[in-house]
Amino acid sequence: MSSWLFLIPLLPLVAAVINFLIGRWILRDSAQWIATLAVAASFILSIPVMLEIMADEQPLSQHLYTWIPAGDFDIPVTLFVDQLTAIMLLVVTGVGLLVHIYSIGYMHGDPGTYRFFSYLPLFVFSMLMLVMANNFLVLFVFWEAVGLCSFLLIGFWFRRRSAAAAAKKAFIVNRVGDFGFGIGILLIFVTYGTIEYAAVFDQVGDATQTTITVIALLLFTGAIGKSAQLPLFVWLPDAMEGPTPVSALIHAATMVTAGIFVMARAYPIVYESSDAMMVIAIIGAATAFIAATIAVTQYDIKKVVAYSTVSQLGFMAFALGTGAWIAAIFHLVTHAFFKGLLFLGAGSVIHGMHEEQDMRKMGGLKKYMPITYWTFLIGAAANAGIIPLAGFWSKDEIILGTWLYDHTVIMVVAFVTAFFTSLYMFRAVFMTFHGEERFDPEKVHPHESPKVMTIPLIVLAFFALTAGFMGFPPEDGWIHHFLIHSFPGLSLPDVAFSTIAVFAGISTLIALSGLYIQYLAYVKKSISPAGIAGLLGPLYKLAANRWYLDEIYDVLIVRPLVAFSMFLWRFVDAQVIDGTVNGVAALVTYTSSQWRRAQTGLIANYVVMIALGAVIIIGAFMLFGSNLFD
Amino acid sequence: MDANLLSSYIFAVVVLNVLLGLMAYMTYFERKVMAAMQDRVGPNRTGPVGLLQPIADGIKLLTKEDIIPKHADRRIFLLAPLLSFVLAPVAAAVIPFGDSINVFGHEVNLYVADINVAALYFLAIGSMGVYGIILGGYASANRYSLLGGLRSAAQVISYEIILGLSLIGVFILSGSLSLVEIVSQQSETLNLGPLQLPNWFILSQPLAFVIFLIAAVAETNRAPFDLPEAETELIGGFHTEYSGFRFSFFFLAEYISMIIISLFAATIFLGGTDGPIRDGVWWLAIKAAIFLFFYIWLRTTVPRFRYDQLMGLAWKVLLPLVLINILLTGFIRLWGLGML
Amino acid sequence: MAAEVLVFNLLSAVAIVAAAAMITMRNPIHSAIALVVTFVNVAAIFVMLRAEFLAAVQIIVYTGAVLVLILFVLMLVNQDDLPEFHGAKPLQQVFGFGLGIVLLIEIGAAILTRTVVAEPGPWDEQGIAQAGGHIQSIGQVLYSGYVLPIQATAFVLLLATIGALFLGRPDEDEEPTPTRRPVATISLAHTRGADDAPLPQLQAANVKHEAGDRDLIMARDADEFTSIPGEDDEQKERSE
Amino acid sequence: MSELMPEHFMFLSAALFIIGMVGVLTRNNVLVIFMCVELMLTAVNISFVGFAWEFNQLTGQIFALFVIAIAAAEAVIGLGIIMALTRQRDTVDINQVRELRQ
Repeated sequence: MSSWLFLIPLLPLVAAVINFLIGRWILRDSAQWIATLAVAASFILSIPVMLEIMADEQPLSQHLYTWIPAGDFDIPVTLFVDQLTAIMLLVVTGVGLLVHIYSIGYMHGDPGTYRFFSYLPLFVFSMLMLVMANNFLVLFVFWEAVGLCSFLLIGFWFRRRSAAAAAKKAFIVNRVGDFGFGIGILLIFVTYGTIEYAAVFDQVGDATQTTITVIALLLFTGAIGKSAQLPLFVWLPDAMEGPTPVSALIHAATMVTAGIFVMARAYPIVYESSDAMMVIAIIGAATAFIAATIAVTQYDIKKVVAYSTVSQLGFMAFALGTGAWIAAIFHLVTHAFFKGLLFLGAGSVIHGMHEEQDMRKMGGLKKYMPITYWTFLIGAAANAGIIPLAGFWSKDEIILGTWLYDHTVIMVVAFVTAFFTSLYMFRAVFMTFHGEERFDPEKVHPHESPKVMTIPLIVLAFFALTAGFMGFPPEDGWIHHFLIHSFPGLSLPDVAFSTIAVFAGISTLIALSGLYIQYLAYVKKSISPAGIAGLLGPLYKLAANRWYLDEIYDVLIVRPLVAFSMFLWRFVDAQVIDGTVNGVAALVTYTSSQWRRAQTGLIANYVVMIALGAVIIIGAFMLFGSNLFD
Repeated sequence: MDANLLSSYIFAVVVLNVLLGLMAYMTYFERKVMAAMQDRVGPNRTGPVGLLQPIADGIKLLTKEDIIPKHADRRIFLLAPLLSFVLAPVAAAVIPFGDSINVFGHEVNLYVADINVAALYFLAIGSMGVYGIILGGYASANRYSLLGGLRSAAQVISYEIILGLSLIGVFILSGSLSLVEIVSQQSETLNLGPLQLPNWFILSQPLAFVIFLIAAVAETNRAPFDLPEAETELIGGFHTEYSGFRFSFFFLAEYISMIIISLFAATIFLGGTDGPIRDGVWWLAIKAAIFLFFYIWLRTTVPRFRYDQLMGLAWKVLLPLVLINILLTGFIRLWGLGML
Repeated sequence: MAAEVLVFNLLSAVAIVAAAAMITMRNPIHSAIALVVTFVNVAAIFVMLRAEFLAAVQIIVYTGAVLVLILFVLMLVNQDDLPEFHGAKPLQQVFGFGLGIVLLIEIGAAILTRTVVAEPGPWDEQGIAQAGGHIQSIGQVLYSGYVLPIQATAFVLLLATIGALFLGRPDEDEEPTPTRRPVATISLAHTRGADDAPLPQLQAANVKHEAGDRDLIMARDADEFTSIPGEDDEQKERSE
Repeated sequence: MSELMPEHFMFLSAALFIIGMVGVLTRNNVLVIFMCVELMLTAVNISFVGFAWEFNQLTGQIFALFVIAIAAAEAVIGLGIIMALTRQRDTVDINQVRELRQ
């Protein structure tokens, strides 16, 4: 199988290139089929890879070519698949395939379809190469490539001003993180003299503790940007300007989890530094909590799901930080399913509501779009952690991890966040599908989406229901035994069933209480959400305004930067640089106007000068010896 | 001084004198042939059947008054015909008239010199021949002569390229520039199944041969390419102002050039002294005579080219053709050597 | 061998005298002839220096083509425009000769005081004979080590040809050569057009009486007494 | 002086080169200057060929060959320029051509 590995990323790339080159004139609508078939083929090819890994427990690798041969130092492009990568392969190609199919319906009639179906497989290609890289440089290249695809897809409707701005914001904010990530890779190279995973991991211990901490934190900087952690998560909610399938694939299931994936990939480095892990845990927990509080106050259905994503990514991050590595990846996988489902469901709602995203103008949609309702409900329940859905198992394991590894404060925060999770999820469900119809029936005629959109929903719902059993029984499931090979030196904790049961009970209780509160608030109307908001006063305002993060950035970063840029432009560029250039030019003009007098225009004079020069040079040569020109 | 060098000198003297004699009777031959073609009698008063006519002509020219125009550039006016006359027979030095014969116990080579670059030498001497014409035309201080000289310069330079390039195919096949070597290669036999052919280069290079023939006519300023001296336009061209023995020098030079280029063509393309029975110098003479006849034949039948047609023919027709010929020959040669 | 030196000296002397003559001759055509003499002698020296091929090329290219072209151009140029040699700029003369003498002293000193040391190559008489002759040996060296320079040279020649064509093209603002007028005959004996109708412009001064009945009409150009129906009308229209 | 020495051709080369240079410096006629340049090139060729002869090498001859080829190209262009010049300015006096000044 390893000789066919290259086909998995290659096929989407070929599809992307074909669609990009001839999609506009020749393929038109058939572009979508090329892209979908390519991703489907990749998915099908990924299955035997997974089976082989499961059977052999040995990583596969295929050397493609040497990208940078420079003396002793060379960068090979080698595909590398171990257990972690194999799971990521299936997630990326599987969710990718479903999103492609969904997009066929969602993007129907859009004039830029060919472009969309060029960017989307390009993203799949980049993401696959990212997870299959075997060294940090190739990883970084495709890390940037997925960023580029994200930029292109967020700004897909680039004529819309907000979409263009959101794309720029995502790109720029990500660059902040990538800067640190790049420096981290440089530091790895400087420290270990190589950037290949295996070689680096073999000699992790050779470096000082401080160096390892710095490397780990720099790598995490990249993850902060890509995986939308505090303080750089501001781009992700804005990224909802892109088409909804993009949000589902890139900003929920795959790309944003790349940060988590990289941290897991760099496990031998991160694991060496307890300080770094502590920082990661704190940032992750803070992200999870803040995003969850914001999510409760949002009215845009996609924004709710987006903040939910940020919150869940925070969960994964602090799982990494606390040491629950496998739980983080487990949550990554389940999250890919149910968050992809939620986004696609939200997209279906938006599609059915004629591009309406405000939940205040929805309500009672249950009877208009039953499939969407049920699948969305399953996704929401999975996200909220209702037993026995996928989210329950993974999230519960993360919280269990905080306790197992003695992070009590984070455990408390996690429970609170889980409560908020349940709150915002069911708030979204009830506001959208239950209660009175708040839309204008004259203008809006809600309808169920076509089959091509609902089938992916059903498939994802199936996985959201069942994917959790990969990790059953907790801490001892199939996924744990499978992934443990990717984390050498890690052992599965031996947890008593009673402990698990207690945590499961608390989790379930919290989730159900959130459900009940929202049921009272939005279905029974016995609690007034506005009243509670008024009661909380400034706290509510804080959350509703997204903790004023954008405003803080504006004051702290954007305005000084603008002022500094103005200074650079008005003074440094216009005065100093232009002045220097113009001054040099003026000087040259003056000098040459003087020297011009030497140019008589008489060829005879020039010839005399040439001859004179030759005579002088030969004379000097004769006088000072032949070593003059050595 | 070694004997070989001495025999070369002696042979050179012989060749030169034979050439001069031949040249004289070449004029007779030409006039007779033209007369026959134009349904006339031709010279028939001096001597039996007019055989003494060339000698009478010679005496007449030598005894005529030598006129130098008043505004002429005297030195060059005197130099130009000499230049033509001296350079013309020099090229004969490299033409092989046979292998060697035994005279009074000495081996005497039947060629003046076998130099490695014989063909190039021939072309070099040929290219010098234009000076006599162009300088003569210039020195006469006559517009017609000057125009003739200018035409001649352009014509000769153009056709020299064609002439040289047309030979390259032969050089590629023979692998040598030495005429002796080329002749000896042509005396081999080519077996094409039952057919036995002489390995003459006219058979392997027919296109080059035709082009060479055209270029040779132009190079010697003969009809239909006799534009330097076009009587109807230039009233005689570069030699308008020449008379007496100076004119005869130009005259002689032209005929010697014809003879030598005929010998050269016979050597390069028709196997030189190679013949079906008893190889020898007579075969060369017969072949050259055929060429000379062809010259006369052309003069009597083909009208003169217009000047732009002449240049167009060289640059737009013959040059591409000859380049194609070189390309094809090169490919075939490489293929024959197994390098393709 | 002394004879060799003698021949070399003789050839050199002729070459140098001819070269000196070239720069002192008033008439550029005489200069060109002197240069031909120099070049022919140089070619002969090339033969002495085992460069027969180069000698042939020297003759064919330099004397056979380049100098003929120069003569060609010299003859096209109006003789009255040729600048005089003497008396134009004495300073220039003095400076030129002075520089020449200084350079001669310098180079002479260099030749006499220094020796060139180099590794002798394989191409002596035997080596060349082994390769099959001068042409063969030159070909071997040329096409084994200098293929790229040959290509470059060929390219330069091509560019030069194109450049010369460009330089020699007729001026664009020049009137295009008029195509042949639709006149059928040029006759000195008849007024053209209608034979019987006399042409109005015909003056008595233009007509010469010849022997017999025929009159000669003296025309300054071929179209003077020719009326071309269509064209005359056009001209009239234009003037109106 | 019993044998042909390198000094022979070196002096010949130098003499021709210097004569050519003096010609370039003293003559006014563009065409004569052009001929002088050709003479200088030939002088250099003599050196090339002479050294090739002295050291039993062929490289010198090959360089001379290239010089001749480039000289041919130069002649073509140079004469073209001179023809264009005479057509425009009706002169071949080098001192009449002062376009390079501006």
